[in-house]
Amino acid sequence: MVISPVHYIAVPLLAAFLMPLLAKIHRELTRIVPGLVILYLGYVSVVLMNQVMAHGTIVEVIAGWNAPWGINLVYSPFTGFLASMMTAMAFVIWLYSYRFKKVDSQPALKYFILFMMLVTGTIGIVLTGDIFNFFVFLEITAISSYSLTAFYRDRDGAEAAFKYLLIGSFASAFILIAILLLYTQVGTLNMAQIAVRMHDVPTHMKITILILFLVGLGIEAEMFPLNGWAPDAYSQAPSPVGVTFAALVVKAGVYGLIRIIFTLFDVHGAYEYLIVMGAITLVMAELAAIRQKSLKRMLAYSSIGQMGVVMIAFGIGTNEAVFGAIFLMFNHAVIKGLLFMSGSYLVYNTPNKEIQYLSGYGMKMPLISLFFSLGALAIVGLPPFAGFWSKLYILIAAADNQMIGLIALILGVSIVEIVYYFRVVGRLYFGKPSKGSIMQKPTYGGVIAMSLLAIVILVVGFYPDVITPYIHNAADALLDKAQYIHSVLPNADLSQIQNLK
Amino acid sequence: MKKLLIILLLAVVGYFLTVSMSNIKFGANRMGDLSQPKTVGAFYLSKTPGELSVANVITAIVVNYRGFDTLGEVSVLFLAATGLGSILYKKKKKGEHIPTVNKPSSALLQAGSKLIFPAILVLGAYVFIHGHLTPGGGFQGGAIIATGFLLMMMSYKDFTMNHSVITWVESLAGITFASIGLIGLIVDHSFLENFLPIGYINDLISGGIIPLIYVAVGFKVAAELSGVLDTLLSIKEK
Amino acid sequence: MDTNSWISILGFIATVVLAFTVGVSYGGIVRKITARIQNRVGPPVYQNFFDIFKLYSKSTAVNHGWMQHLGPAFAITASVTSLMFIPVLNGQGEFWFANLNFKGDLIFLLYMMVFGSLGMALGAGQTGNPNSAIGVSRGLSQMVGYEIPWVLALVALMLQTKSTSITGIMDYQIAHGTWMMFESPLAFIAALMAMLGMFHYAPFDVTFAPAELSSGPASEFGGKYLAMMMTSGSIFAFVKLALFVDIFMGGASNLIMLVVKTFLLYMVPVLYGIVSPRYRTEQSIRYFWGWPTLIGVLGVLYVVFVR
Amino acid sequence: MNSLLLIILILLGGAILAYLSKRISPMLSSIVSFLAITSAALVFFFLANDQEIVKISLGDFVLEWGLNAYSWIFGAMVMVMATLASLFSIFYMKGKDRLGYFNLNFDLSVMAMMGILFSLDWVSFFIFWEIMTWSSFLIIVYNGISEGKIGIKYMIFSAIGGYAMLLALVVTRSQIHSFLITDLIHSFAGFSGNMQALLGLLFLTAFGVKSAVMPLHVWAPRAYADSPMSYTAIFSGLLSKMGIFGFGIMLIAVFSHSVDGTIFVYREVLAWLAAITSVIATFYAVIQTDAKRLLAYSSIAQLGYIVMGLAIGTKLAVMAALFLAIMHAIYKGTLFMVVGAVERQTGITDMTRLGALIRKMPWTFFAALLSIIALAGIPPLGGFVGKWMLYESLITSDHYFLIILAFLSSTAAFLYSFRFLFGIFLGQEEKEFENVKEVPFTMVLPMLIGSLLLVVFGTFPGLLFKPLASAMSFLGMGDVSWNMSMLSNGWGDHVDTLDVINSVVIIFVLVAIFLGLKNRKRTRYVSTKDIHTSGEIPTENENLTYAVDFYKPFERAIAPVMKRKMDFYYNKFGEGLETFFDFLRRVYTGNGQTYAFYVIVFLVILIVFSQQIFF
Amino acid sequence: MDTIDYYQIMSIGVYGSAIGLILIGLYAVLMKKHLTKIVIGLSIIDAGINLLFIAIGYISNGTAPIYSSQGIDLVKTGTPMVDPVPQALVLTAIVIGFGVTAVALSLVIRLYRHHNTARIDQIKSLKW
Repeated sequence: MVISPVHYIAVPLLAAFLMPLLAKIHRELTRIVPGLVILYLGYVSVVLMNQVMAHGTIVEVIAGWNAPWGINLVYSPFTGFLASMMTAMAFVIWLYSYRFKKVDSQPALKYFILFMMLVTGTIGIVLTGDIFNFFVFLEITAISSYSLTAFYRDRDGAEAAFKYLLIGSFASAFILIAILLLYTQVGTLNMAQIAVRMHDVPTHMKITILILFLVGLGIEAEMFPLNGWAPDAYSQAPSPVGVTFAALVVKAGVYGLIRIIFTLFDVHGAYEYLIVMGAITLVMAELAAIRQKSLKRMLAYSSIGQMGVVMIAFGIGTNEAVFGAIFLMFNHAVIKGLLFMSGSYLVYNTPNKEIQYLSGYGMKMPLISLFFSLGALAIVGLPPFAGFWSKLYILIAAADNQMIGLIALILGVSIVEIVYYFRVVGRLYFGKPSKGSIMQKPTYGGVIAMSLLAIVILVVGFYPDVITPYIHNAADALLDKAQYIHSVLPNADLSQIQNLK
Repeated sequence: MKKLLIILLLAVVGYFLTVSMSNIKFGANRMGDLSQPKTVGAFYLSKTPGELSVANVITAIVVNYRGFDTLGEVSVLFLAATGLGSILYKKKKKGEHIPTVNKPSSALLQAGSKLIFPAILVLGAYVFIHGHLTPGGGFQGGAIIATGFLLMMMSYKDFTMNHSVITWVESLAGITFASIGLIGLIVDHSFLENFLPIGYINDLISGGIIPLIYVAVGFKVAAELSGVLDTLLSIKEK
Repeated sequence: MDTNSWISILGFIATVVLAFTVGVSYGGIVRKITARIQNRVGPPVYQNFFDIFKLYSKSTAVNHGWMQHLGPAFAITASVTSLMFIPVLNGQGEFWFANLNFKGDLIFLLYMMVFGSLGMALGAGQTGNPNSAIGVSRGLSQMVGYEIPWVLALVALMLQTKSTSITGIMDYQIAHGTWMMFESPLAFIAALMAMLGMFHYAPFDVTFAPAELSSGPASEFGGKYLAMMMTSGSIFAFVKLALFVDIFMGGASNLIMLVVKTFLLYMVPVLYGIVSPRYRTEQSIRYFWGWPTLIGVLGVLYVVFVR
Repeated sequence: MNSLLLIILILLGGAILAYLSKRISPMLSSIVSFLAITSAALVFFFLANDQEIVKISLGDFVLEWGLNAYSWIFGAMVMVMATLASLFSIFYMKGKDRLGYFNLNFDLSVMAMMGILFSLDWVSFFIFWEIMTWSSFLIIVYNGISEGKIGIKYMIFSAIGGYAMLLALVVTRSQIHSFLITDLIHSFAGFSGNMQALLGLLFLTAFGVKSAVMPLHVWAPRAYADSPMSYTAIFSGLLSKMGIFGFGIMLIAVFSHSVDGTIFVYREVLAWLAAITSVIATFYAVIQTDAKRLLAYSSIAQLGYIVMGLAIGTKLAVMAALFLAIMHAIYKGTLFMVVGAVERQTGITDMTRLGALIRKMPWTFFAALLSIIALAGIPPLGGFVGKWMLYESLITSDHYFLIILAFLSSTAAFLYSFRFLFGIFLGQEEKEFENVKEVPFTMVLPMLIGSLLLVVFGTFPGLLFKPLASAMSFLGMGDVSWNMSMLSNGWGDHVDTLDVINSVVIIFVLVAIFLGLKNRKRTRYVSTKDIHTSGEIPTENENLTYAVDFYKPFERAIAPVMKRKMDFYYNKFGEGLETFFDFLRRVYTGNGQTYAFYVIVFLVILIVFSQQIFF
Repeated sequence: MDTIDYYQIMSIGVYGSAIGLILIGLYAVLMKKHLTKIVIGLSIIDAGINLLFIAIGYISNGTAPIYSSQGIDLVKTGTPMVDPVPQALVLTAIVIGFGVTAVALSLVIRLYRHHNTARIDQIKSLKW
């Protein structure tokens, strides 16, 4: 069988349908099979990334109907990079969630099905080249996220899930209306075709559709003020799911947002809109984070804030900025993953997951604390860890565009970030743990997962060149609209395509 | 006050939607010329009879042109069922049965249900088997079958769905769908691509893999909807 | 060693003897004058010499450790070293009292003088006598007070003469045929007011305050240690006076002039002290940071903008 | 192999090895750390030369490292003092928890400092700068004093500084498309006035934080005081010098190419800020009762002089500043080691409780005495040379009021200098310290070496003038004349340190001989209770210690200046901000419906303003 | 010209009711406090959107896009077929709406179990 991008979707789906039957053979299979599937996807990623780096974008046609008639998957350096990153993170999260908490086999089965589908959904969002298919994958992601958020069946989990569902439904409604209007205007659902025909759409319709997309996808990308659900969902979902949200789901949302703005539409002001909303998101999230008592909630706000930076960087829109933004997406996935993973173990047994009970955990849980500290150092962008490089690239790009005020804003907010992260780190390393605090021994899978992430942080920090070529290609691929359209529709007329940046 | 504000906001939204829709003439033909299709709609209408031999264009779209969507759609259902199960999961004691309805329904209803149940099942099966020929299809058929089960659940206090059977059905149906897609990938290098002879239009056996997939979808939808209903109905009131 | 070296060493010894003699005599004169004003007979003028020689001849029975020995030694070292760097008489030809004076730099001298106080303070500290500690605390605090107008005055001089060395300032006065106390009178007044503090006479005598602190830092010293402290005190007094004369009053061309000028100058704090009560430490600090500092600042501004 | 790379790798490897070897034995960890720093020092002194260039290509950046006359002098300082401090650390840290953690960060700090000095481009400069920041943060929280607040404060201010630098360097890059420091130096004069003003302000802020200049100093006292003393020896002595190093580059090399008005104003303002810093910090040092805090404030004050010198920027001033910087590293390092030794032996550093340790720890006292003499700037030790040059440079460059502030601060410095020696080593014996002993040899040795260096450099300042002069000409100050033991200012005035030391030593020896001759008879060595008390015999329990409120009168005199600490305003500001943040985050009401409401409101806003936003 | 008026009226009717449904749904979500009502509101929004979808695919005098006999020639018959794509999309949208509603209802049940109330303004233990 030829390795092709459709494996990302088909194989996990097949496995998901199979798993209820496998569970009847042996209970452990429900835990192992997703790992194997994701491992296989990792293999697919390696093969495909090599192909893409060598020969350029792969367009996978579904059901034999060439674009624009059928659905296609576009595996460009950009989408491929994101998909590979998500696969890798999914594997790490699988390792981490393997026997994370002792649950019955039946919920475990459901957990792993939902988790695998969540991964599939996010990868599908990234890979698909069809706007309605995009919506379908968004819903797959959304429904599995809702279910996973409430997975512990506790009070707050259900509340968080309901909020998520409420706002998420708004998002799908808006996106659906947008797709509807778009279809009436261009008569197609293929993104490349839409991009080609966008020129002929009257401006006011363009703006109307864009607004609906921006609101809908803004919800998924956790843009302020549409992100009320996010901190709740992050903090109440089971820890591995929280990691998944930070590492995969929100990335998919941001991907959607920038795909719409960069490729589909040629409306002026969208980039500036991204910058402004990114800045507002950043500020609001970080300011909310500094006063949090609960560690996971703090991490959630921090995650939102980082997405704000990503949006700003995409909004700047130059090659360096986009490079920095993609780099930051990668770093954020890895680092926030590590932070959520280690943080969850730190607050495993503390009341309300509050930070104030963490005094002295550095001695009792040295490894986990080390991981958390490493993550904290990296996420605030301190060298020589991974986060530093992306920050540097973004700032350089902003400076090249004379956006000094913006840089000052990002850095000023970074100080806030430093405050609340180092509060925790400082607390970990002094004092004595209060009596009766029970340390949770991490699972082997968890330790391996965190070690992997820590190694990535260090390696990328010390030698960013392991990852930068891929990101460079990704940035080029994202910015080159004509190339995208050409690879999907080789015969398309590219003369009317406007590249705003 | 808040009410007024919200009504005002909604008025703006409504105005916005109305203005947008006013640009889209109702009943206008936006598909263009069918012989040289520029839009997907025109393309599907013009190509379906010849290339797929499927009478129902919508079925052709749902199962073949945009079969990938449908696969996702099936997954959504599957996920909803799974998610529902995980959210409402309760460890059952062995042999415990939670009755769907507290009071037994009347004899008339019970008898009527029993009488009509097979007919509903047959109708459902008909709808999804003929999905490529007539209006309807896997989803509709599956939904019809699920209503049959709903009827039975409401009529009989101790009517139980066999969870094992549901699991098997939905899994096998899902696997069938995905496998057919993968076979297409292997045989014709394209996921979900038709690899069977397409036959003649309006024959029962025509359209290649389309009927097969729709049957699988039908089973799957039926099983999942029934499963969902069963889960929702078997919640014990506090 | 050639002849010149021997002469320098002789000159050096002569300077020390001169400074010692003048310093101690002034001490005696002050005691006499004080007594007269207070309507007492008072000790003879040479009483202080007797005291010092007597003390030198005494032996010590107890000690509190080596810092106590080093303290007075530091003090004497500092005072004699400072003396080395002061031009006692102006004009380079007078090799008897020339020593190292052409290298005498004002800032260096300021620090060298502190060295003595610090040594004494450390010596006093080791004895563990609380009175000594209190005295040192007061003395150092007060020093912070009077250094400010004093340095302001010096800065004014330095700016005017474009030199930081004493010889430089003296040369300026000789070249212009004037005294600095007339050239920049404000600086002179500030320096004079600061000098009141430097001599630790009333009203700025909280450091030693015999009735209160059993003479403060010196309370645990006896015998030769006390003698050494007195010696160094006397030499320091001479050093301060000579310095003052050098930079403000055109120096002295011969010993007589030197004695006259220094004596007149010395009378200022003495007479002021005799009629004054004692200030508390913070009062004296505030005093020095008040008018004297203001005058000093004006003096500097005068030099910068008027001259 | 390239020796610069080797030094960094040795230190990095040492850090990791020290962390790992803790599992075998905590002592071994410290020894590994010491050996790593020592071997790095050996490599530095015997292999490193300014011909070597390291180029590392990372991402799209090329990191360039090299050594020059200016960085060599700082590097030598870092290596020597770090070696001494790590030697001291072996026994000082013996028996403490988490030595691996401590030594890891210790070595990382040293590595970061060397990295900063080697950096030829701003990216590596910034990388090492931040490594230095967080490794020192991790050590500040190591002792766990005061609930981490001080760590946070340190981190906030470091972040302000670090990010100011980051902002400055990306702006620089956008102007000249290069990260090389030399490129900035050459093109700075060509920038527009606003750009010069912006960059100048940012860079000065960045370095001002580390060198604790006035409004940015509040982190320093507690951070210095709360770290383990063996680390504070390099924290206060060396880490702060990295700020000075940066100031040197900025004020001397970069700004000298610009004669713009703003830059001149910056220089003057900085000089004044530094002067005020040194005065206020000295006052605070005077009223401290804890020896560590006293030294911490004193460090801030001393850094004030150094920054002042650099800001004045004449040849003499720069020479003075750099000389003082080196001296400060040595004597403050030694003094912190002294406090560490005292802390290790007695467990406390409170000067109101300690006393008379001269009787138990004479060598420590000796080191402390020499360092204090140098600190106070009293001739003939090294501190005097620096101070003299500083004052001369101030007066010859017409900064006549700055000199007053400098004098005030250095006169007041005598107060705390005495207090330090008196409070710990002199005064009344305390019962609880009866059994205190001198520290082990490996702790005495570094302190003695430090004090020895002070004597040497006080006598032959030319030993330092030579490399300093070449460093200054490297920075573009042209030829700087120097003499082995002759200090001179622009007006032609001299001080011959050799003369000074000769006369002091000769006179001192004469006096000592006289004392010895006079003192042939053995005197009785008595306790500190055996004193003159006007005839009354003090009982065992009678308190003869004068230690509490030692400088109360002085405190009363300076009370108006000390009314509010800078801290107070920062805390108020911080509280205000947090309240504001608290208010802001109430938009997250917790009600799902409200969130839905926000979505609709946002949609409506976009609709209403759609024509303005998009086109 | 009669036909045109007919379609205009139809357009007002169909579009208007679809938009009306969306607005009613939004109103329910924003104003109603009961969780179930909010879920119903979401369903109504979905219904409105689905209706809108069907409406845009309609072509005047169009028939269902199902070929009744073999080999039909589209051009010859003259009766256009309506656009099949929106109908296919609606099918998907309905199913997705069903899935969301099912999960939402299960969450409502959970919330009611835990909080003993189904009023949304009383369920806010997670905030700020």
